[in-house]
Amino acid sequence: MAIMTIRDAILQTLHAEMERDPDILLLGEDVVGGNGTAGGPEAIGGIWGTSGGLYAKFGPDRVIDTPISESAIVGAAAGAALAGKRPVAELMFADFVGVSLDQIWNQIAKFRYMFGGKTRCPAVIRLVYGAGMNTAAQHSQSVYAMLTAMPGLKVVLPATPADAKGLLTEALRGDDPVMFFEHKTLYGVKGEVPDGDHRQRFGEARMVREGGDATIVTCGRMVNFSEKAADKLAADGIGCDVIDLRTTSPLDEEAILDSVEATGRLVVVDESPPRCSLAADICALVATKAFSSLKAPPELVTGPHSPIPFARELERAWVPSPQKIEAAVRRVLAAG
Amino acid sequence: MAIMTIRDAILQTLHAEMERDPDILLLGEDVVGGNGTAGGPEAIGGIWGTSGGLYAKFGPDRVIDTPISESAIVGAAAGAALAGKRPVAELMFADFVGVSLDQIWNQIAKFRYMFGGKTRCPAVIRLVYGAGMNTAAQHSQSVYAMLTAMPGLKVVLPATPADAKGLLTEALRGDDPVMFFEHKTLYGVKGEVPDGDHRQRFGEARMVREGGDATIVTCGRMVNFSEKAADKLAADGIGCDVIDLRTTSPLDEEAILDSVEATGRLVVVDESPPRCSLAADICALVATKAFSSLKAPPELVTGPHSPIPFARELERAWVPSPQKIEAAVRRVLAAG
Amino acid sequence: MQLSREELVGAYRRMATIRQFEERLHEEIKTGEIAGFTHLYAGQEAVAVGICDQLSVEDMIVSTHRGHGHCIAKGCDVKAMMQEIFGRAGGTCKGRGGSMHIADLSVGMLGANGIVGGGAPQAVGAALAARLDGKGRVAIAFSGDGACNQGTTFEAMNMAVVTKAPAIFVFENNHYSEHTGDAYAVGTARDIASRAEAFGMKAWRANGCDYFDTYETMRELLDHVRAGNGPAAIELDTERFFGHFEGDPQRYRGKGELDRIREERDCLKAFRAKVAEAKLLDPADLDAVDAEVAALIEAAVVEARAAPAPDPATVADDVYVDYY
Amino acid sequence: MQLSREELVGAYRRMATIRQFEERLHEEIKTGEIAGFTHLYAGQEAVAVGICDQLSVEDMIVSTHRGHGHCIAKGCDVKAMMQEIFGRAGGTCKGRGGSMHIADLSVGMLGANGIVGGGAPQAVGAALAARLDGKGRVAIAFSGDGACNQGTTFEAMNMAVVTKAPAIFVFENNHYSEHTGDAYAVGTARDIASRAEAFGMKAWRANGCDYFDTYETMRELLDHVRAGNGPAAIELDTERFFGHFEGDPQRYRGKGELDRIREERDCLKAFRAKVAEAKLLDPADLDAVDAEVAALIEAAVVEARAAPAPDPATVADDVYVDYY
Ligand SMILES: Cc1ncc(C[n+]2csc(CCOP(=O)(O)OP(=O)(O)O)c2C)c(N)n1
Ligand SMILES: Cc1ncc(C[n+]2csc(CCOP(=O)(O)OP(=O)(O)O)c2C)c(N)n1
Ligand SMILES: [Mg+2]
Ligand SMILES: [Mg+2]
Repeated sequence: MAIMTIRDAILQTLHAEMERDPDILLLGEDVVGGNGTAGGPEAIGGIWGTSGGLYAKFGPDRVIDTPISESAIVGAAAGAALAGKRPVAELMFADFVGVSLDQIWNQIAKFRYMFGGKTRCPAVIRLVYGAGMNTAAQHSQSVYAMLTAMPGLKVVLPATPADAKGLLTEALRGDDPVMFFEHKTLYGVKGEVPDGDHRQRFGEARMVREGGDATIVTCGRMVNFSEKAADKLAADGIGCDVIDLRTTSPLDEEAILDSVEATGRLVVVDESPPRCSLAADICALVATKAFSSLKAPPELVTGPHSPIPFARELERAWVPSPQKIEAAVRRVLAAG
Repeated sequence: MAIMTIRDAILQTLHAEMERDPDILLLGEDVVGGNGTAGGPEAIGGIWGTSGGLYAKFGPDRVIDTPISESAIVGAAAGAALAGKRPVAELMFADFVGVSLDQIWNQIAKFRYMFGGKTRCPAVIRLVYGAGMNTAAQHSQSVYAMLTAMPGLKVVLPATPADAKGLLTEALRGDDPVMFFEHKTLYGVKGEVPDGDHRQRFGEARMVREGGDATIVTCGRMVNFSEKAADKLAADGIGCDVIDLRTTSPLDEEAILDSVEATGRLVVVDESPPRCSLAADICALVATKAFSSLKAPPELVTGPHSPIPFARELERAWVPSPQKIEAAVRRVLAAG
Repeated sequence: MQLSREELVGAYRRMATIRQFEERLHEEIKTGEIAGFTHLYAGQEAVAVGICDQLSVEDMIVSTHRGHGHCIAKGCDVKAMMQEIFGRAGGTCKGRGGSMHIADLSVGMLGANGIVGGGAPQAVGAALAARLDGKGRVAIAFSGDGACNQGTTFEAMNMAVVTKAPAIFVFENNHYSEHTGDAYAVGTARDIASRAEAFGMKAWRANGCDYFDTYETMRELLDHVRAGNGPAAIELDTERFFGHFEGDPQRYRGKGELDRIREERDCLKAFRAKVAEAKLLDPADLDAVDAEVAALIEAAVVEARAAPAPDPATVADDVYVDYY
Repeated sequence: MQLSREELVGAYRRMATIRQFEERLHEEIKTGEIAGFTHLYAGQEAVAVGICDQLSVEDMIVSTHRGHGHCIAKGCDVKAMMQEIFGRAGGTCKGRGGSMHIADLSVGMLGANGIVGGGAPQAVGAALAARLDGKGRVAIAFSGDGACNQGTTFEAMNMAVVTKAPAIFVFENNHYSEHTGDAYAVGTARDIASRAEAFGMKAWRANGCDYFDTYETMRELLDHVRAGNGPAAIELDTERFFGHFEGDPQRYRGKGELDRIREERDCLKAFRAKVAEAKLLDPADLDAVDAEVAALIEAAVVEARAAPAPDPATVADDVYVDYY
């Protein structure tokens, strides 16, 4: 076990897997950096620091700087995957799904089905997402609900360094397309990471803590916020089950339903506007499949139905906070 | 009152509104047709027959054939709207949101908010959507949930000729961007259309029928399927409230909650895969806001978590059917 | 011309197969048995065959909504294709894809595509994959004169140049995107090829209604790309014999246009004339090929019509390799 | 050169305002008070000002992530901009947008844009809108050498040519897209302008570090577009004096590059030298302008720092004009 950041867990996993599997190639803007400049290509390692040293080690055929052309980046990943490789494409911001959605949604996600189950498209798209850095409306979004809705994709959101390694390794060894979400505020989060081979199976939620009084279902940055809320509540003798989904597609329905069957109280925390969200999805799952266990109306803690604002005070008001989560838990406990 | 098809209701509304308001312009692929050919521009009226005669009447500056460049089509609508016009842009298939999402999601939807509430972007995007014509995975999708999730957009889905006129008129006179969904199998549906000025306010659902035993919430083509199911059930003495949402953003929460409060039974019918869907959204609304009225777990009737297949037998199995709706209603009545 | 007798007969057979496949579909669609959109390739056979005849099975192509010709030229099974278009369980894609989504990776056919411009970036990725293997394989994107205006196509050309990928952009200019002429929709000082040149790749032009011109020009191009010079483009002047989709009234055509192009721009007629003139093949040999092909197509239709539909219970299969 | 004394002083004032605005932000950002991403425009002032000086308030521009210069040149209020960048309620966008999303429709500034390539299609639409009014207005899209590779930019150029829209594509080639050089990322036989030419529009080239060259070249271009000849493009060779965003270590720069461009390619220095040489303005006049501008910027920062933050309770306002 080594202690490292999520950033380093991702970088080291890329190093290890690219060494192991010569079919892996990496594509993205500035994943090398310095190409075509006096400074020269020098593996600045992407603006997020998750590709340092790869170019030096694996060379220009496997680590490829691209122009600002996200459709072509994702489309190239699609084609490389059909051609038998394992491309990893980086979207510098998940918001750039806007300029590349077709290749994700109508191409990568649908190939296998449209082609009668006879093809594989193991492309891994890395998407840097989330609010918290005041990057405003076009650089802060949590795009996972949109992609979770799309049959054919797997959607993965590590919240710890160990899961970053385990889930990325799993993505790179699996045979389906994976949308790998990296929260920009979590890169610096440190934690223990298992040495050697470490795969985290998809569709297996992480029970962050067990409390028994209420169930908090969440993912990404909101796991930590939910823990903070749970700490506060614990001080008052209220115990929460906190479930980190790890992957939203496939979804660990069992973990959610089991917990709600025990607690009868559901709070879903989702860094996203409310409509047709993951929060709504989880709520609907519980309402349809664990209805009789519910002792109170579920609470959804999301952002408002608005774009994400720039100013610190506004962004803070937009993002679900530990305080709001805590209040929601108290409401589900007070009701019913 | 004249009897006409949805196709004609849309076409006539475009004629009437373009006559009334010189700021309206229309953009799209083949909305004129024949440009640059020996046959010459001749207002073939788009492949859906919803723009015939507009070019002849309003000329090339207001009725504009475009290259196959959906990002530029929607982006041009965005720019024209900021510049004070009322552009109507046609996406020949709603699936082409894939190649134009950024302009819808990160531009049109966000301008007003990002710019501090000081701008208007009254662009109307017409999207031809839905399964039922065996157009397979890339030409059959119901994209409304994705767009309903996006703050800043209004999402409109007429299911009758009267609503096609009323909602399109409202879209063209309002000041916000509107995603106007036209179901490809509904163009030929006939019905009465009010003469003269007819505006249908957004956020006002249509109570298609009242029955009192169970609530069916739906929209688009599924309204008709739900009515068929309700007819069958009525024969057995089971009365359904059938609610046609008309607009999913804004959403008529009151109509839904009122009905469920009376019936205690909810079935949502949604021509879409299940995850993070409109069905889940409506279910979550009811579970959080009318929990105590619910007498049974809600039922969601959607397509499966798969792309839409081509072959007749498969497409029919994919799309929610009157039979499945009927069965779902019987289940919510049997439960709880 | 260095083609052997056998190669010539093969080329003719492939072109005739496409032609008869499409002519027959044109008839079958009228019966109402075939669902969805069908875009026929007839008229453009010399392009698909003139190009694919020089590819190995390891070379890859990505196709368009008008993909039947590319599929047949690259070696997809004609009977399975027919079943697919009929929506049968035994189709190339088990009836899930239909006319617009035929793929067979085992012959290097990476997929038809219902999204105009969807394929071009994929060819760049396939080309980058090919380069990694170092076996000199190439990847080809077929695009129409309409698709050449989609942003993805431009991005792909630029990215191919930047990454020096062995990608080839084939622009089949049949002069129409749906009901709009290339004279309107393609903004350019000269032609589509010149736009590719402006991206910094070498581009060729050929008569896409002439197998031999297409073949020869493409040979030069392939030599250039296989030699490691990065991507290249070719624009082919060609004709589509039917409507955009089946059912299209084609009001955009000039008076007598269809008759004229069938008379003057038929690649099969031209092929026959050339090989006869050069005394390379006997017309009777080609008649025999026509007959063979007719039998194949007839059998394909008969089998497709009789073949079982997909089982509705399988509707949600084949989405993932595994989903847990 | 037919510019009046007053015009010259105005041009210098606008360029100096941009420069001092950016130099000051560079300092303020170090204090940690300014949140988010800030991309500074310093070095490129001659482009924004040389172009916008010839536009009326009715002409429209769409800008980029590096938009401060375009905003100031087009007439946005400097103090409101400063408040916006500081995230204050009194900012141009009430603190909702920040550096990357400043817009002021009242002066024809249709918006900065965080999406690279997002603006180009919008300029085409604005140009089509302008044409409808028949007043000879134009719409301009500013794009970088990085943005010129985004599919939207290509689509926009093609659509502008096809629709003959009075749209102008301004390519500010500062030779970097983030940390990558144009020599790598822009695939082209010649330059960015030549790609625009291949789309069938006339394109110009100018020295974007020289106000006068930019101005004169743009005048020709504007005459061409206002005369109804459809769209046009211009590529400007320019320099960015700071990093891509504040905080960028700029390891891609050559040794001494920053010193050299500040010495040899500073548009303000060049402007001063030219007007002095031609005896059009006195250095003292320009010093006075510098002092005025310094006072303005100081006041803007002082006010912004003291200004109230937005009320968190308003977070979900301003999404719709009305929502029912
Ligand atoms: C992104 C996208 N836009 C529009 C369409 C609708 N469409 C299908 S084919 C076609 C015309 C294509 O023209 P071209 O590329 O010249 O190919 P051709 O049909 O001539 O073979 C259009 C507009 C589509 N399928 N995808
Ligand atoms: C669609 C999209 N892709 C990537 C980015 C990240 N990004 C922001 S600025 C930039 C470089 C832009 O380069 P250029 O167009 O030359 O403008 P400059 O920064 O030089 O002014 C990149 C890659 C983005 N904002 N939007
Ligand atoms: Mg064509
Ligand atoms: Mg640049």
